[in-house]
Amino acid sequence: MNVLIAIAGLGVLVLVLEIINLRKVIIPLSILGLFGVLGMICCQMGKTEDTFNNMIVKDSFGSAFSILLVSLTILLLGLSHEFYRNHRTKISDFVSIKLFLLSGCIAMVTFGNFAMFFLGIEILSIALYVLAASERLNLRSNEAGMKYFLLGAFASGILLFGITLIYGATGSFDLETITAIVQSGEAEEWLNIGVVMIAIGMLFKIAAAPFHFWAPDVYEGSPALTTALMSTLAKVTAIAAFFKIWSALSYDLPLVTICIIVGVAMLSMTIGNIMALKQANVKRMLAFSGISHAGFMLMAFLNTETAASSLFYYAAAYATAGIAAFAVIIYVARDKGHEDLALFNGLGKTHPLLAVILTCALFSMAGIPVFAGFFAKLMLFNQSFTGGYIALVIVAVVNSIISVGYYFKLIIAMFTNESNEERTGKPFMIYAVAVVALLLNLALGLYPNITGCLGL
Amino acid sequence: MSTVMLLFYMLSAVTLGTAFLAIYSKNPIHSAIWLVVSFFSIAGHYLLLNAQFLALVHIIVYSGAIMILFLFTIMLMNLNSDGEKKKPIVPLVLAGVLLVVVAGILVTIFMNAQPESLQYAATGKDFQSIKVLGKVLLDKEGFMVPFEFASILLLIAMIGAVLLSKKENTSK
Amino acid sequence: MENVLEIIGIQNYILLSALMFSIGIFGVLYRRNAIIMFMSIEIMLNAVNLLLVAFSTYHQDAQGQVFVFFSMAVAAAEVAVGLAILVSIFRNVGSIDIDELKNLKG
Amino acid sequence: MNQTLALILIIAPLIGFLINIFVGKKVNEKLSGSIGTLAILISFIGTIILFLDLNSNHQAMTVKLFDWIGTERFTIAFSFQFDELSVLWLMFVTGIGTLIHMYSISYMHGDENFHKFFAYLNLFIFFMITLVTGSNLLIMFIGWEGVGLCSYLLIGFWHKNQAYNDAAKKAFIMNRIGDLGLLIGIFILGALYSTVDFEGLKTAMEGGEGSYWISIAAICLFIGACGKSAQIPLYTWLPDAMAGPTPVSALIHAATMVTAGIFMITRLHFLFDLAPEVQNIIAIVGGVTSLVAATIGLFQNDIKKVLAYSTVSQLGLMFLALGFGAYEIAVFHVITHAFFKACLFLGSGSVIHAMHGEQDMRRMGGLKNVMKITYITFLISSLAISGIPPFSGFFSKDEILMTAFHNNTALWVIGSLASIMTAFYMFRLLYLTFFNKFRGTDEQKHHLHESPALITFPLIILAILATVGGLIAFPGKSWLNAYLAPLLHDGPQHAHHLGTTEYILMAVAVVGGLIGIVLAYMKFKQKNTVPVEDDQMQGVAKLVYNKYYVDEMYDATIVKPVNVLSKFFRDKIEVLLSSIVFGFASLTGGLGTIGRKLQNGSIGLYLFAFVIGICTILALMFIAK
Amino acid sequence: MDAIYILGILLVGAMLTYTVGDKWASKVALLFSLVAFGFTVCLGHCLTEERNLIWSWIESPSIHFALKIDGLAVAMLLLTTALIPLIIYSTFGKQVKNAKAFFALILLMAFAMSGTFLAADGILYYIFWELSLIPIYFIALLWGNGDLEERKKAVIKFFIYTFAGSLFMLAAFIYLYSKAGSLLIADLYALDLTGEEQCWIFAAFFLAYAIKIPLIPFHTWQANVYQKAPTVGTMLLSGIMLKMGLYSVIRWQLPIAPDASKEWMPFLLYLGIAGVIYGSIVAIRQKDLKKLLAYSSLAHVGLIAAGVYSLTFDGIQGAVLQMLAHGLVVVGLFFAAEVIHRRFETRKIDEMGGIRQQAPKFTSLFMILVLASVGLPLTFNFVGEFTVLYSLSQIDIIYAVLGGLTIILGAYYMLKMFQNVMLGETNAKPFADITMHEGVLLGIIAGAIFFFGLHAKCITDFITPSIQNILTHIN
Repeated sequence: MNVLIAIAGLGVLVLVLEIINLRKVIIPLSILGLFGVLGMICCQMGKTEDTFNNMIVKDSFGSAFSILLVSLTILLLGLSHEFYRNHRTKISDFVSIKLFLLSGCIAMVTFGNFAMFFLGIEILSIALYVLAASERLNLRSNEAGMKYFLLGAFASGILLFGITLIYGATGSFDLETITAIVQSGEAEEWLNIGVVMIAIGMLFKIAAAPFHFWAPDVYEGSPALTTALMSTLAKVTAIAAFFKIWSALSYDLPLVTICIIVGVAMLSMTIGNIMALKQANVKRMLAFSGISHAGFMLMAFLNTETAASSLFYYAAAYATAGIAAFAVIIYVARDKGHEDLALFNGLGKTHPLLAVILTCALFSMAGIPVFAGFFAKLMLFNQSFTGGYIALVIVAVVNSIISVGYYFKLIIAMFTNESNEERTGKPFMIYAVAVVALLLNLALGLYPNITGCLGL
Repeated sequence: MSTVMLLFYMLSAVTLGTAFLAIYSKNPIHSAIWLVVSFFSIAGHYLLLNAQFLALVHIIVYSGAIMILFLFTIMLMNLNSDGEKKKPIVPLVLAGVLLVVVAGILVTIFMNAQPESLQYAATGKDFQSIKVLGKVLLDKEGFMVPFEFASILLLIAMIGAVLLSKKENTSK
Repeated sequence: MENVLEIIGIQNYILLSALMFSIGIFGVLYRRNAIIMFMSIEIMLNAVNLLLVAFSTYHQDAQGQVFVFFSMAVAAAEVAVGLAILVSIFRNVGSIDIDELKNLKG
Repeated sequence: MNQTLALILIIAPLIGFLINIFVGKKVNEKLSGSIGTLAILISFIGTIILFLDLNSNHQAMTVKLFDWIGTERFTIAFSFQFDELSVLWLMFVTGIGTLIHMYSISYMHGDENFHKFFAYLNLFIFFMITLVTGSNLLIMFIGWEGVGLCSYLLIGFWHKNQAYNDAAKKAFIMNRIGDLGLLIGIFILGALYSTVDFEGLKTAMEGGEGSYWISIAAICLFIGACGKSAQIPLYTWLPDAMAGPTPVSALIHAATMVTAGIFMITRLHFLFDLAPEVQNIIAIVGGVTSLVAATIGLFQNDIKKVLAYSTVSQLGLMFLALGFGAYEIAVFHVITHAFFKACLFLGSGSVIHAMHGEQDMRRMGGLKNVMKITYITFLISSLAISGIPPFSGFFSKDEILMTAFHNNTALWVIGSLASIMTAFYMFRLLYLTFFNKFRGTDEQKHHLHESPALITFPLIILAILATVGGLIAFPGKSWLNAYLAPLLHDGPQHAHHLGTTEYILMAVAVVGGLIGIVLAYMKFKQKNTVPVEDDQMQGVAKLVYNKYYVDEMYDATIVKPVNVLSKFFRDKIEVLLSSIVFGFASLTGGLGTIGRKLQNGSIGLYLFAFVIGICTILALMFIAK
Repeated sequence: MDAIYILGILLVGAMLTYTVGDKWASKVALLFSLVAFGFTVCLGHCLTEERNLIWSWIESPSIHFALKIDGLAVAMLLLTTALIPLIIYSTFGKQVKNAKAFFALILLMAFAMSGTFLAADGILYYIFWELSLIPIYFIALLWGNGDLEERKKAVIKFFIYTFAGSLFMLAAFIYLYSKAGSLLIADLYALDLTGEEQCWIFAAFFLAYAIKIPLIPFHTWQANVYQKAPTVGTMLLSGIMLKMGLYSVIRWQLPIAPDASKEWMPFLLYLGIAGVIYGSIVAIRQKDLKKLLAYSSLAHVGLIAAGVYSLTFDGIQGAVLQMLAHGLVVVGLFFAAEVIHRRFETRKIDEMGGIRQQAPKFTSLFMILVLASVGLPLTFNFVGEFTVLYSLSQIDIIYAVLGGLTIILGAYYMLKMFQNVMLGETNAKPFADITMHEGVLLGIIAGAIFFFGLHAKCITDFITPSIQNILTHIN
């Protein structure tokens, strides 16, 4: 609860700072503030506090994901200064939206009541609609915003329908109560329909096939930082919230659910990877890669009792790698108006460090050891094997192979092609964020026990 | 058939009919007006269910605020029926088929999912007076946190709307 | 006043709501005018609201109606942002036909 | 003391090789050649000492250095064995080796790679010693392959000429075919007896029964022998090997290396004794080879080619003897053949030297007057090879034919025919080269001269040996048989009682040889016929001159198909395999392209997909239960 | 002297090499690789019995940092650390662009490969296995030669192909983990799998190894990558990396799925031998020297694989010997190709010739390598080849006969190549005889070939216990 207040307060503070003309301190202060929040979460782990009618629950799952989300936001804010250097007047809006968005995310991973979940996801969505469309003179940005909005609102309707049905079946919005009713088997039959509808809504949010169509277009059209945010923060939040709901409510689903989850996972991986192969726009490519990663993460849903830590680990690995990659992309594509592969030509010669960072990030996404992405996949595969989903693992393995194809296309472009772009300036923050994100990723890779430390 | 049922069926017919017309009308302004009618009929449902406060709020928010926003936008853009191109037949057919399919599926699964006992136990408890609603909404043991949280939602919508429409001062 | 649900039955409300929801979906699929699509989404949300109220009565519980407030707030916020996006598109493209928006693809 | 001596005699040529290869270039020819010759001479002297020792007390000696290869069931030691057979072989290997080294000093004079020539020759001797003295099959195999290598190096010694290189390559590869057989034979023996030591094998096999696997092993080993000793079907490399300098032909391709097959079979006589059907094969192959080679020899015009086919033919005779289990007779012929064939080759070398590299007999003639010593030694050797008493060839060849007669008349006829032809073509060669008028260019004529002493001295020595060499196994009182008895005692005794039949056979052989000589005399001395040029040849002559087109046949049936196959694999199969792999990539890529068309940017389509997805999931979950 | 130090030295060496800058990179790299070699020699010298080092790394899933130090591993380690200095040394006297990265990558690769040979935990092993792929990928891509587009294609094919194979191995490991609850090699050996499980595990491993080794028909990446990669990369690939696959078969595949191995043995033997024949025949008509050597490599590893899959003591021992020998020789041969390339600026065999006349020293050394490659007795290769063929003949003589064709075909294509490259009329282009660096390198290799050709026993004695140990697990 305190965390939410702190973050929302920070957002308001940012708006106030703009009013009193302290624009320069907005980003440093909000980063500092978020570090404070991070400290707060860590300090409060294990302590109890007022839950306000069980609206916000404190559990290890929520804390772990909160830490991850706040850290990601810190990194994203670190990129903001450079990214919005031509939009100084709007910086407070951007920063405060991001902070509010973070509060929505935190609400989503720590909710105890569907009202909080619904508001959280709407905050997240609306903030994203705004951010996606935030380059108001850029038609691509507008289009991205519009597409995201239309499909997102549609998905929200379905989600809401699902929540309503659950309410109808159980008479409560409280997750614990609902879980208790579900486990006691007293719920009405609408419950499962509701759960499925929520699942569909969440599948949309994590961009799993066949609800993934928005992702590439939106990722491509949105400003790069927003894309980074969507593919890391938003995706992690959505998958975490989805998992939370799923693990609470999926006791009573028919057996075919497993087939559907497996099918969606396979479809997402395959579509994501195959489509990514032929992309020329890096953001779009990463969007498809994100779709396939969503498919991988869905593997965790087959085994909800034990998969929380794997999911967290996967999400963390994916997000840190994603931020590192996007930091480089933001630098490379700034002021270019597009993110074509050709922009990356010769990066290995002109900016070796950035090229290496991007390479490592892509390695992590491809699941090459010693980066965290490898262990993440390892854990998921391991659980799927234990659960007996061998076909899924095989499809996942085949997909990992395909994914190498497009990741390496980018790597090759960086290291072999001749540079045709002039780039000046080596913005410190971008380097810092990229390096930190990558180091986090590596640390996760070399010390995968981290999930245990967070109590997962 | 009792009066209530009759009322329910009439209201339902109006709701569905106007909703359909709102979608089907070529002229956006007509659509908006049909939608207003639909909202009013929903408010009628609320009243039928004895949720007076909600009915009122519904009319204020939807018909009063949201629809005005719609109309305002439509007029701002000066859209009329000519604005939309002649619709090709294929999407209509496809959409129609999907309408049937979706409705069919939803109806089927809800028919299948009928609770065994449709016994509705009216306890006579007051659960939807303004007083009770206020308690549930604003009490610390109620929905206070989401209520406050909704303010962030509205704040973000506001900032967003401003951000999207504000002309930028390019000079730093 | 007696509770009308005893007469009407929750099933009817569910079906009404489902049908209305379907009409909303139909609208979204059928129309290419963004504003009408917004309206369709509003219809979907309203269908759900109606269902919430019905369930609220069914359970004799105020939470459902309280949730409708949140739903309305969300709808309002969505519409505000959506229309803002729409306006900026209209300014750039001069149309709100979503078939005009096909720059991002592949 | 003897152990040290043995080591020295083994190592000396190797040291000679190392010195020559590393510092040979820096010192002058004389020194380089002397070092090479000296190294072999040391070996020769060592061998003589060992031989004398052995001849008196028949004490075989084994020198073990270290364990070399270990397998699960047995360990192969790096060790050498000095018994009657190996020392005997060493005698003429190092002896003739010394002479030929000496000869080469003069013959190779002025060659830019003079030092390398001696290095290679030394290396060859080293490997030959290894081959002969190896105490187990694998050590022998080292020498076996090693001499093949040296043969390769020396045939292709004039490496600028790719035809020579081809010949060298051909020799090596043909040999390798045999080597594979040998290796397989070794495997089988190793598997059967868990040892590849000659002693061990002998102990294990003596008194044993033949078996299927023993026969297979014997066949495989015989294939090895065919490769090395140029028997059908692996004989074609030997004539080509004449591309090498003549001393090489004399040393490697006449006197020593090519007899390795005979050595090996003699070494393993206990094995072959257990496989009579293989012995039959050996005899037949030997006989046929001797005849075929002899017929080809009839029509050759290159002086060295004639000698080469004659070598193949003589080797065939030796195998004929081996096939009848007459090992000591084969060994006897090996020795006499070494003498007269080395002499012949060196003599031809002397001629070629004088002719400045000309090898075509049609361009020679009348050299008798200019090259007295060469002519005389050549004549003696020719008489020896033609089996005219009292020259050495008479005794050995006669023994072989006698054995053949006692065992298989058909083969005796074949052998006799081959002998007659031998006599004919040898004297054809002699007459064409040394008699009548000189047919070369004026310039050649101007430079004609007798070769220097370093060349003639070995010729004389060898001619003497070719004359008297037959005495070592004089019929009825064979020293050789006695010498080899401890080794071969279990084999059948082939010391023929000299009865009437034997004398008649002897007479037949001699008459046959004389007929050949007379025919040659009539045709080439009296009528002064000169063989026609290559392009005018017709009919049988052309067929035989072209060696029955065996090379071409091999080329068409083996080399060409392999090459075509290689090309096919390279251009088709590789591409196909590659395209299968790339096919997956193209497939996924193609799917990606199709998928991109599907993702057409239309929100309507996305929504349709969305709704269809919802419908599918709901239907699957709640309707299609 | 613990193996972990060797890994440490190589890793630290890689980092230091990168930091010291282009000028000193090669020297620092050489120094570190030599130190690593020295340590390995000490390790081998002190090795009396098999040792296991196990540290816990990840608790869930339970993964250990476990190393197994036995004769076999140390032999392979020795090969690695011995070849790495040679490979680094081979670049001396030649400008390398961006040298610090280049040499750092070489050491990194050495680190990964050493780790692969030592690792005794499935995942750790897999990590090293994958890790070794990355440096070679960059080495081939960035420092390679030939047309860039084709190179990219070849290299990426190589990467994806090998990666694909190894992912199936990973899947197999995960499956094993779900069975055994640990991936320590001892636990995996002790695992009692059903026949069907073994078949699947075996197949998954096989895919990884068949691509890496490579066995036909999984070899299509090989020739192209060998051709496109810089010589150093080719040496690393052919000298050491191929052996990773073969080693892994001995260490992991056979003992974990022994019944499946036995069941598939004839098929695998034929496959290996088919590789021998196919590789040899394709090599005959190659126009590119490096490609020819690549196919010769294919043929040789086919024979080695046949030895390994023969499941006999002799076969495995011979295979190990042959691995070491082939590693040495192939490095030498590729270096010889590089020497020619430095002077002629071509790899086309047609455009060579007449080198012997101008460069007798080089010719002699090259000849030795060629002869070793065709397995002439007294060379190291012969020992291995003999033992392998012998083991094949124990199973069925037909294997030995077919496998033995390598003796003939190998001689054919190698001598043909030698003839076309080195002999003949003097080439119009000048060919300076080898420099000191080149001579020393080739000399060392030639010396090693002969030394071990005579004293292979010292290696066999060394590896025998570990092979016997593995064989007891197989049977």
